[in-house]
Amino acid sequence: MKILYFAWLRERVGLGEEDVTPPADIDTVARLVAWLGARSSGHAAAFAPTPDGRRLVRCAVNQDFAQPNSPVAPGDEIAFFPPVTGG
Amino acid sequence: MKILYFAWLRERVGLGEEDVTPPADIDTVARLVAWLGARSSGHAAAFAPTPDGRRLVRCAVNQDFAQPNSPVAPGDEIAFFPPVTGG
Amino acid sequence: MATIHVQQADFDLGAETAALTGGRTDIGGIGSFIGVVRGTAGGRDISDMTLEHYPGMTERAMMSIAETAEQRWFLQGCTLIHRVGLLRPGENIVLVLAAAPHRQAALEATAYLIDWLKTRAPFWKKERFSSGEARWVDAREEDDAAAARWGAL
Amino acid sequence: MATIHVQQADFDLGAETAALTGGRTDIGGIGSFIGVVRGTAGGRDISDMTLEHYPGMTERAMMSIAETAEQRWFLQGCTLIHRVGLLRPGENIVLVLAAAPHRQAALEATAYLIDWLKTRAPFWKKERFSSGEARWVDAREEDDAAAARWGAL
Repeated sequence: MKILYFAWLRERVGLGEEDVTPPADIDTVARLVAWLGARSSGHAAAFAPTPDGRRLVRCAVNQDFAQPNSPVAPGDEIAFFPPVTGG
Repeated sequence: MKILYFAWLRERVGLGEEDVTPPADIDTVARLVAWLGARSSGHAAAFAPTPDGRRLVRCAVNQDFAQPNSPVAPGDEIAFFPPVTGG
Repeated sequence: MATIHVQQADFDLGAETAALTGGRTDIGGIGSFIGVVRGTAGGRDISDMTLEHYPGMTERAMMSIAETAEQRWFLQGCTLIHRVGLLRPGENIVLVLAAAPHRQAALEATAYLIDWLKTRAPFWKKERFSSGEARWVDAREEDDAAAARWGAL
Repeated sequence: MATIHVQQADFDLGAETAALTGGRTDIGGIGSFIGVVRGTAGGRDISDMTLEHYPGMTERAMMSIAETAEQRWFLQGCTLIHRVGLLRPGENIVLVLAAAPHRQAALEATAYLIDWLKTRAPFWKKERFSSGEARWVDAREEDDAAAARWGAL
């Protein structure tokens, strides 16, 4: 599974990209977030909710926007990033 | 009084501009239209209503849009034209 | 801050935009609209079009509406250029540019200015068909409806 | 017919407009929007801004939304150019162009495309203040509201 990080997630994790092989029961975006958050203090900081409990991180699976319950599988390209601010 | 004609009104009247001195009781746009319409068959054709009774002619007095009851006076610049079609 | 031109010559979109924004760093967005002569009307081919206007009233009215838009949307400037004379299909007719701190003001002001130009500026179009026949273009009721959504003009 | 570019270099508004319309005589109007880097944010001076994006997803998503707009408003073409990398105040960030037979379609599609780019295209801005401090720009709720008026994106 190829994981990409953008903007302040990239800075907090300390990586733009990593290849990971989570256990087979890590089969949704939400489970993957929990699993990735345990990899390092940087990962934990990147995925932590705000003090007021808002979910700041957005996700795309294979370059389409995804939700917490969206499925993930080996071979997927999964990106995490803040709400977009282009334009 | 300086009278200006534009677009198909100019073509029907046969003039782009004329100086006229109507009687003193010609003191509104509506009265001026009636008075001008009697000047020639071209004027009559220009100011005639359509078969379905719509008023096709628009008017500006001193370069501001005017209504049938708007006042007109000696020295005014009064323009007649169809609904605008620019842009 | 408004730039108003009534001219036979074509305009240069890049140059007009640069002139509007030149060197400023407070503008966030520039909206624009360009109107172009279409090659057909009612299914018939058009060979050319002649734009007539009311010199004096046109410029005065365009300046007035530009200032109204600048105040209503807090524009940092706007540009209105309307061509007159003989124009062929594919040629530009009109340019509206509006600069504002944010995009919604810029885009709304652009729509307002072109709606207004279509319904209140003293210009008239005469189309000539490839058959040689010519006719003055009728005003469109949709244009009045589009202008009316902005309230009293 | 859509033209999509993600690039560091500036764009040329006149050249892009000419490329969109070049030689056609069925276009009645071209709407456009240019977004520009402002020199202040929250009252503080900005020295520059860095635009990051998600290569691959960006172009794919931009092409998809351009095709959606072309179908919804019967556009004759549209152009989306978004710059990335280091940009200074006064520099262009983004260009949207939409060509249609009539002005309302061109202007609505322009507004739709820039609203979409602001809320769904994977770009992120990092501002650097004249103090040297830098921060990632927060998403604006007004942008989500502006995008929501078009229905499901």
